[in-house]
Amino acid sequence: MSQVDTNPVKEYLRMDRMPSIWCPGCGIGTSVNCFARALTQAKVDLKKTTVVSGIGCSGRVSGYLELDSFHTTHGRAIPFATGLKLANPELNVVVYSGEGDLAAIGGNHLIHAARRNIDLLVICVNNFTYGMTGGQVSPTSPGGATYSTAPYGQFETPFNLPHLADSCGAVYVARWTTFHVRQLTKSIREAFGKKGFRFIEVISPCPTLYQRRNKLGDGLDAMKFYKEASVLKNGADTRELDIGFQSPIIVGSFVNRDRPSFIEAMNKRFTSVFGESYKPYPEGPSKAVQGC
Amino acid sequence: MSQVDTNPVKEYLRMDRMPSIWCPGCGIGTSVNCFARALTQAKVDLKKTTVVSGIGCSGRVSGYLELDSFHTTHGRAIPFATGLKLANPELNVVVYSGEGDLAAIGGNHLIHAARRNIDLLVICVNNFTYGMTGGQVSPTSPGGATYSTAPYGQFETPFNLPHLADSCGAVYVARWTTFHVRQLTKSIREAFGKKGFRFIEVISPCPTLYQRRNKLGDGLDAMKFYKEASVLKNGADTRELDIGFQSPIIVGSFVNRDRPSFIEAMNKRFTSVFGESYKPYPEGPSKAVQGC
Amino acid sequence: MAADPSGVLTGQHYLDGNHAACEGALAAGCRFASGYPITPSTEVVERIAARLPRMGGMFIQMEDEIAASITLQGAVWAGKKALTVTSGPGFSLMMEHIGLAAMTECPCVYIDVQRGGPSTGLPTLPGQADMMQARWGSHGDYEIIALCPESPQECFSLTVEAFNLAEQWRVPVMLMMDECVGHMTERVVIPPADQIHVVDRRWTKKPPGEFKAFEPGPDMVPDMAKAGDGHHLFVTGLTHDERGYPVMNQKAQEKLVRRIVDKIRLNADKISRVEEDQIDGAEVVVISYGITSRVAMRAVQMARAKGIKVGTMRLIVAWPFPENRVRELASKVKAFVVPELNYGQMSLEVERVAAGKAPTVLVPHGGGEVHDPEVILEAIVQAARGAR
Amino acid sequence: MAADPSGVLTGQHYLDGNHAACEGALAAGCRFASGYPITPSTEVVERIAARLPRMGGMFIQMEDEIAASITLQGAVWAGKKALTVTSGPGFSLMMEHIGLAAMTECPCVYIDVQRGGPSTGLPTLPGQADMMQARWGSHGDYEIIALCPESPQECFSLTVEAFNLAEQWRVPVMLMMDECVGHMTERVVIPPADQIHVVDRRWTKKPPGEFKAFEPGPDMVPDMAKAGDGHHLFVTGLTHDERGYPVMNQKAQEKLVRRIVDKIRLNADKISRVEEDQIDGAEVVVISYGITSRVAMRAVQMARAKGIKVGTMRLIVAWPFPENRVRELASKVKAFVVPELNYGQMSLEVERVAAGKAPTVLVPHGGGEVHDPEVILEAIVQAARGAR
Amino acid sequence: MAVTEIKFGGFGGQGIILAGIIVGKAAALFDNKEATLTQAFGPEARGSACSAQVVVSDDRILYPYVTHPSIMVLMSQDAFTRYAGEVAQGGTLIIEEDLVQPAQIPNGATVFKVPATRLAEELGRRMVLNIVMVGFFASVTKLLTPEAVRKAVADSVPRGTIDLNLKAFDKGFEWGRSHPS
Amino acid sequence: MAVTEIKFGGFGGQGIILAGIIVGKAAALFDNKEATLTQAFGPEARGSACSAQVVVSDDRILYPYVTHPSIMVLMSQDAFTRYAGEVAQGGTLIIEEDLVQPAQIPNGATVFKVPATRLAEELGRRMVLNIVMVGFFASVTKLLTPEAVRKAVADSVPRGTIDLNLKAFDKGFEWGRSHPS
Amino acid sequence: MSETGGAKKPKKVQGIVHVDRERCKGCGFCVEFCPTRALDLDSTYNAKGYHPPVLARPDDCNGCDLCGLYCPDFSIHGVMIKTNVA
Amino acid sequence: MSETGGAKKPKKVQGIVHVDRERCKGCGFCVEFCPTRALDLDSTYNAKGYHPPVLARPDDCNGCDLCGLYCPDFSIHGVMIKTNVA
Ligand SMILES: Cc1ncc(C[n+]2csc(CCOP(=O)(O)OP(=O)(O)O)c2C)c(N)n1
Ligand SMILES: Cc1ncc(C[n+]2csc(CCOP(=O)(O)OP(=O)(O)O)c2C)c(N)n1
Ligand code: SF4
Ligand code: SF4
Ligand code: SF4
Ligand code: SF4
Ligand code: SF4
Ligand code: SF4
Ligand SMILES: [Mg+2]
Ligand SMILES: [Mg+2]
Repeated sequence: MSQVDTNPVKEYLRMDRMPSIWCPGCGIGTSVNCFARALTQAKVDLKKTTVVSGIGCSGRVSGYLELDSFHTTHGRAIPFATGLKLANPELNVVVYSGEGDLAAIGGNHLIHAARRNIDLLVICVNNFTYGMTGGQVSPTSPGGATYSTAPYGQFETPFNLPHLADSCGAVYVARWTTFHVRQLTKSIREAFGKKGFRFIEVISPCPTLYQRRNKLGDGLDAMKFYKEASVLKNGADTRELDIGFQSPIIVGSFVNRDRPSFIEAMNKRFTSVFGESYKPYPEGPSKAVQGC
Repeated sequence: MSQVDTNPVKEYLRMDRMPSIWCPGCGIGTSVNCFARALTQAKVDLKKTTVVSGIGCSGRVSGYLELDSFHTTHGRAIPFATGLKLANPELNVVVYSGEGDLAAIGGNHLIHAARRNIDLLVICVNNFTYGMTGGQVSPTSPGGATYSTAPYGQFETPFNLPHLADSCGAVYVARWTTFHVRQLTKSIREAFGKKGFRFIEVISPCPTLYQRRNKLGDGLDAMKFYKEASVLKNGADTRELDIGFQSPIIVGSFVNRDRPSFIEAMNKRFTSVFGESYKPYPEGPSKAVQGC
Repeated sequence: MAADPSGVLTGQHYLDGNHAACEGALAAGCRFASGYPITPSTEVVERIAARLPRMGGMFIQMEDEIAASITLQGAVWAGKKALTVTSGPGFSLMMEHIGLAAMTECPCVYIDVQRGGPSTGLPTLPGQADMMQARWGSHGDYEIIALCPESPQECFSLTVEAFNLAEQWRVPVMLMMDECVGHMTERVVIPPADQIHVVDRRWTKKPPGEFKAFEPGPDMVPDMAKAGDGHHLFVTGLTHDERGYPVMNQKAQEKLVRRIVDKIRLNADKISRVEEDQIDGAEVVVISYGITSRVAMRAVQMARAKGIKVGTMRLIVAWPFPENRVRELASKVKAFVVPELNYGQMSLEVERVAAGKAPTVLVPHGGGEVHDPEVILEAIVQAARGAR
Repeated sequence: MAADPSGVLTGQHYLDGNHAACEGALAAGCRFASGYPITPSTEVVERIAARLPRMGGMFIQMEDEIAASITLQGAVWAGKKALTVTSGPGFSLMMEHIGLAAMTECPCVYIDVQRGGPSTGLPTLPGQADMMQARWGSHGDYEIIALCPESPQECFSLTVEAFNLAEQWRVPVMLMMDECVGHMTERVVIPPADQIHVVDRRWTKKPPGEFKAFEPGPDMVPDMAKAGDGHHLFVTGLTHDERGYPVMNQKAQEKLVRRIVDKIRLNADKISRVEEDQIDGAEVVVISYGITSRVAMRAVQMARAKGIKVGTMRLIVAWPFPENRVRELASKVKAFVVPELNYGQMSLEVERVAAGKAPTVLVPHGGGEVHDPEVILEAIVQAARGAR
Repeated sequence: MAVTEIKFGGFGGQGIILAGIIVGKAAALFDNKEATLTQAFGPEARGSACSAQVVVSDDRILYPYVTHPSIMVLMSQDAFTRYAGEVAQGGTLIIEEDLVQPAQIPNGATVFKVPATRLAEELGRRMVLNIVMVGFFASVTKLLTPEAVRKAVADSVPRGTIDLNLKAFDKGFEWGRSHPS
Repeated sequence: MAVTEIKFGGFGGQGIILAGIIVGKAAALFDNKEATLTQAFGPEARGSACSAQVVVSDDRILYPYVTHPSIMVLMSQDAFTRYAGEVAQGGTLIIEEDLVQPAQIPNGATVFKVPATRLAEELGRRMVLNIVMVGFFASVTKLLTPEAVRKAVADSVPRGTIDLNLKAFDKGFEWGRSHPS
Repeated sequence: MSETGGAKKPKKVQGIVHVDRERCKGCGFCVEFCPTRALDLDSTYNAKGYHPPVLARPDDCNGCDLCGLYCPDFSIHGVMIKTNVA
Repeated sequence: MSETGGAKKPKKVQGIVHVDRERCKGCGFCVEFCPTRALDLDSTYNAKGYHPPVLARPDDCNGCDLCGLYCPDFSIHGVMIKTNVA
């Protein structure tokens, strides 16, 4: 045991900003830990890797990563990231944000970016609530759970996010919980190895608001629950991934397909129109990053 | 032959505003014609029926119907209609607008209203372009077609709208073209007979911009093409409904399921929480309209 | 009209401004709310979400502020009184629909609990820098009414007032709170329902066929009807005639937009509301609003203790700006001192209206806290000295 | 710096203002555009969509204006010069991101081709009623620069200027066109690339580790770097320190937001640009901008023919407002006449700055057409008479 | 010459705006004049009456609008009904003779007639009727040099159609020479 | 009595704000005084230091902020370090004795100590430590009548927990009586 | 007609159309999709310059109103009239 | 050790953990998910009032760093150390 900071993720983080604002037992940090390790394992070029977040507790991730970090506006990480990526395809652009950010206010950008197959890796921390603003209902909130804006229990049908991303054409879709640290790390690595719109949902505890309000204990209780309740089904039909209140959670890597990214499709089109004389727009690396 | 206006749809339309702004051969009017006839056939209460549009050529529909007509802002017909419906569930609320309005700028509202199963009938006129603003590319534009903002041909993957609506939980999903006047009329009637989020896509010519720019002739040529190219597949898997440039168009009624509408789910929830003492929120008629 | 007792929590309460605003809305008859969470405004809808279901009302948390800011307008046209609540970033997203409400003369209430800006700024800390945005944030010419409560009690009463003004003038009304007032807890006295004055919608008495939804009455404001009553309304954000039909020319524009602007401008003296203290004979008048007026009052008391003749004017209604009154004072006083939690917004109006007759001394503050009263005092002292 | 010849269509062209603005952008080095169609601005992106692919640029039509208004900021941080284009309703939707650009000091250009408002208004007809919105439309305190071209030629040259000012001051710049200028076709002379002055980004020369993205230079503006260069930038809309790290307190707020505001306010005289004609000895000065300045000129000529001494001031840069110059004139002239296609926007600034030294006569117009020059003439005549 | 105000009117699809652009461009780029074109624009105009207004001047044009056109080119009955009354006293009215039946000639204007549609059809492309009209305009008004207008035609039409359009121009020009008013 | 400024400090989760609300409510609703509560708010405060400020007065409170609290209730070491220095000269410092080790007492303040957490644990619910503290506060400061504060407690806690909380109040109050400073 | 034996002659369903010539935009939908091809576009123009339909073969019209259902400008509709065909 | 015959004793994988006590928020993830259950939460508090983990059973730690992977506050990690077990 030692106090010397030899932490292997140290170089990926802005350690001068620690401790993070995240509450004890919050899962966001664990997901970041996995992400940082995937960066090492996949040997990505840290100079060329950039992280974009919207606003939310999860949206603070970009600011803790020692990369080019963009903390934008609520819901708009994807279109900002689209600008970064299309303006410089050499960049490996990751969007890291919460489910409220990406699927409530940001839902339109999510579906259009997936449709266009913009070359982005989207990591969506789904804690079933708006953490940052104090525990309101979110579009993934399971039926029956209570929230500050749904004090008598949520009754809307929630989104099944992997299905939504799949339906709109994402080339890689996976779901893990923060209990699945190894699988999540591997999945991020796998996603780094692909080009196009990639979506990873990370189910994560928000003990301060979701678990506490719903009498589900603390972060550790949530983690134990994930351990028990998770069902691994790689390749599962994404239509079958609904999550109910404390119901089993199907995890796995569900979609892995190939289709031309936005820029690839554009270059193909323009080459067919202009012929030889067209100088193709740079497409960036053939996969998001090298080395995995 | 006679000049006397005994037109059966007359009473459904604001005839003092005719002729419409629509171009010769535009299909929007034909769809309205079908809608008006469905109103008669379904014996809907015209006093309680209201039409909400966004902005666009198709968005002008609300203003030609002799109903309570709301011509709102671009992309926001669905949330406006949500307010109308939730504030007075007795109303039979129809959203009638273009695919740019509903699926580009309005995409987020579309997916969330479908998810929540707000009791609305959405009629989406899909002419593969932004007509009102002069023929720009839209999120359903087929690959290879040219547009004022895609002068070298569209290269993005377009949305398959029935699939999107289905994936988000719409209870009724159909697609027709303006050639299918009888089927479309019947489909609208059928949709009137259901409660919840219902989505009908109407493929329609925009001769002035889409057909002309793509050298596809005029409105009549488009109609003839629809006649030839349409393939009827009721109940088809919505994942298989992509439309390519001048490719076959699968039409039919694809989804017909039942799940509690937003208000029904709310009442159920609140009753379970408050018990007897809860006075249920009015749910409106048990189907969108009576009599069909 | 008296308030509907079902929404009135008569009695003494210890509430913060956000919760008090919620009670004000319910007392005013608001039975529909659409929202999207944002700090520091969230408590308003949180309380509404808890309160409405038991009184036959409806709250929906929408997917974003754009939706929230138009869903309430749908509800209004269905006959309900409705509100939405937000803070700076969400307020910016609502701008298109505030213009729609102005153009369609949709009576509704927008609450903005101001925090530190611009952009994400200081989400949990106070600001007063959305005041010009409230007036000018949407494109085109229009007018709105904006109110500034200084306490939880006023959050209650001015929310009632906001609904009343909205109905009276068929205009979107902004309740411009600030984080301090929103999160400050004080005694709030809610009177019995029959002592709360509530303005009902200006329901038309005309039958379908005769009624025109945009035909102005003598006060320039049209009567109203709701969807489902057989009037076959036509409501559009396009320039329109009295029936609501689009008319695409300059004449229709002049007629409509001029009226939309003038119904507020020409009635400004009726709408305007200020609270004045020791104005008579004052050398310096401190003009302020919201939390700042309470902070300024401490400075004013210190200044008075020094023998300076200071009056105060508190903008209860900030928009329309009390032009006539300020103009009148400008000839009487030696200077205006305007402390605000921004780098100069309402002070520009003071300066404009004062027209050089009295200098306007801005006491700017970037927000994130309130002013140090000493700084305001210093400005008062300087102004009084400079003026002598 | 000279322009990159690949984007410069040197020669004489017969172009409308929208197309000319596109050429201005390309000449200025803009190689990224995000857009969402809206009348009457669409031709700008239509031309860009046709031009960019052959010059290594990227145009993307986004799903809405909200996306369009932030996608370009992503592109700027990736190192490109970028713009987006819209009209009133879309401009309203962009307000949140204009605040973000101001707060993150992201140099970029927003074009607003003004039409009749509010709301959907008169989509195909002119207006000038987004002028205050350009200045105040986003929440919180911030400053922007706004330019008003009066002709296609100026649509070209001021678009170049807009990019230059954006880079110079790290600020979002608004090109406030109007439908008339956007859809008017005239000769546009595009000079050779080496005669077009282009301001390059203020690239830092510091190595990673030393560079701070928000550390101001002597002119209050920080140098910049782009993503991918190893600086590990931290860019946030939260209140931040010089490294870009969020700091949630009043001190950081005062330091940052004060600078963001002051870098424009204190440099206003450097940024400001007006065109004056026969000001010396003028009794009346007509202040106008955009298409209205050309319409007004006809009235001015008529007035001069009547022997009235009228000078003109055309606001090429509308924001920051030329306070000092107008203040100076106010003591010299007998009145200002301000015709605008709105019910009073820039005229309020004139009135404020004139501080009662000279009256400000607004010649309002609801939009949908331009003024009848006779009406402006009448105002000039009255102003000159009243003044005597 | 001081300022000449010209108005083109017709219905959507006749190429009215392009005709205006060609005239403006001829003046501004190839004839050393100033020329400003403004247009009635927008979806409301779709299919119905539509107009282009050109101001040609030797000096810088301040006021860009047409108030009393001294030359008016009208290509539909509707346009005639709407606009003809605006023609300046003693101005010039140029009409498509098969599409416009002038009930009466306003303001003592001189009328020139050309069957532009028919002439265009003779060339095999009805679409070029506007260019025929431009040729006729050039020939009867003599406002601009024929060379300038021809250049402007070539500069304004799609590449593959230049020859056809120049033929259309010539045909209209010729008609003007052989059929004076 | 003119104006009393009170500050409560501790860490998130200790119920600091509720303690402030109870005191403010007791004054404003049950003791015929004016009381304004303001709070340090927001996600940045989560888990870290957190405070509530109450101004109690006989007259209308204009300036609602606390600058030199004459009473300070501190429930964590962190809060002590941060805030203790603000206490008014000769003011009152109330501390949770197991959580706060005061190195030195600033401004000649009088110190009152209570093992609120331990007392709460004795009642079986650690959570009520803030109410114990409120009881102690009422007993040692005598600023408000115990009845008013008791009522405010009952009025501010979840229905099912009223008894427990009143017990906690009493326990704190009692401790104050038996353990004066 | 003989009272016995011979099959009853079918009652021919006969129709007519109403056309609002001025509102028509000449799209030709009615003509094209009339199941009996009873309509033609007129050779004359309406005031807006379009060719409205005419019932060129009145005998063929059965009043099915499909033309009316197709018409995007609400300017034609067919009605059945009762005719006894001897 | 004899040169012939006897099976080689397996090299035991030995590990240690590094803990940044002050950054820890005491969530307990590391303790719970350590595969060998080598950790406990300390009974003492850190300055923020949390109980950081301690390597209670050092022999059981194999340095697998799973604790490190779970830690949301980057305040623990395990490393392998080479130990020859005689
Ligand atoms: C335009 C706008 N609207 C609302 C907010 C307030 N807001 C901040 S974060 C957030 C939701 C966060 O939820 P989620 O994305 O799930 O992230 P979490 O905090 O749960 O990780 C909201 C509504 C904002 N900052 N901007
Ligand atoms: C906020 C906003 N953005 C853009 C526009 C411009 N606009 C009007 S209609 C339209 C698109 C219409 O396309 P679609 O919905 O497909 O209808 P269509 O005209 O094709 O029937 C656009 C972009 C607008 N009015 N408001
Ligand atoms: S509020 Fe929830 S999501 Fe936010 S940091 Fe705390 S535990 Fe995590
Ligand atoms: S532009 Fe297209 S969609 Fe619009 S009316 Fe004309 S044909 Fe129809
Ligand atoms: S009514 Fe039927 S048969 Fe008669 S013209 Fe119309 S479509 Fe043809
Ligand atoms: S369908 Fe209607 S608009 Fe078209 S030609 Fe027939 S009558 Fe005319
Ligand atoms: S390194 Fe592995 S074995 Fe050691 S404490 Fe951590 S998790 Fe347990
Ligand atoms: S996982 Fe990290 S934060 Fe949690 S107890 Fe272990 S060391 Fe502390
Ligand atoms: Mg969340
Ligand atoms: Mg469309």
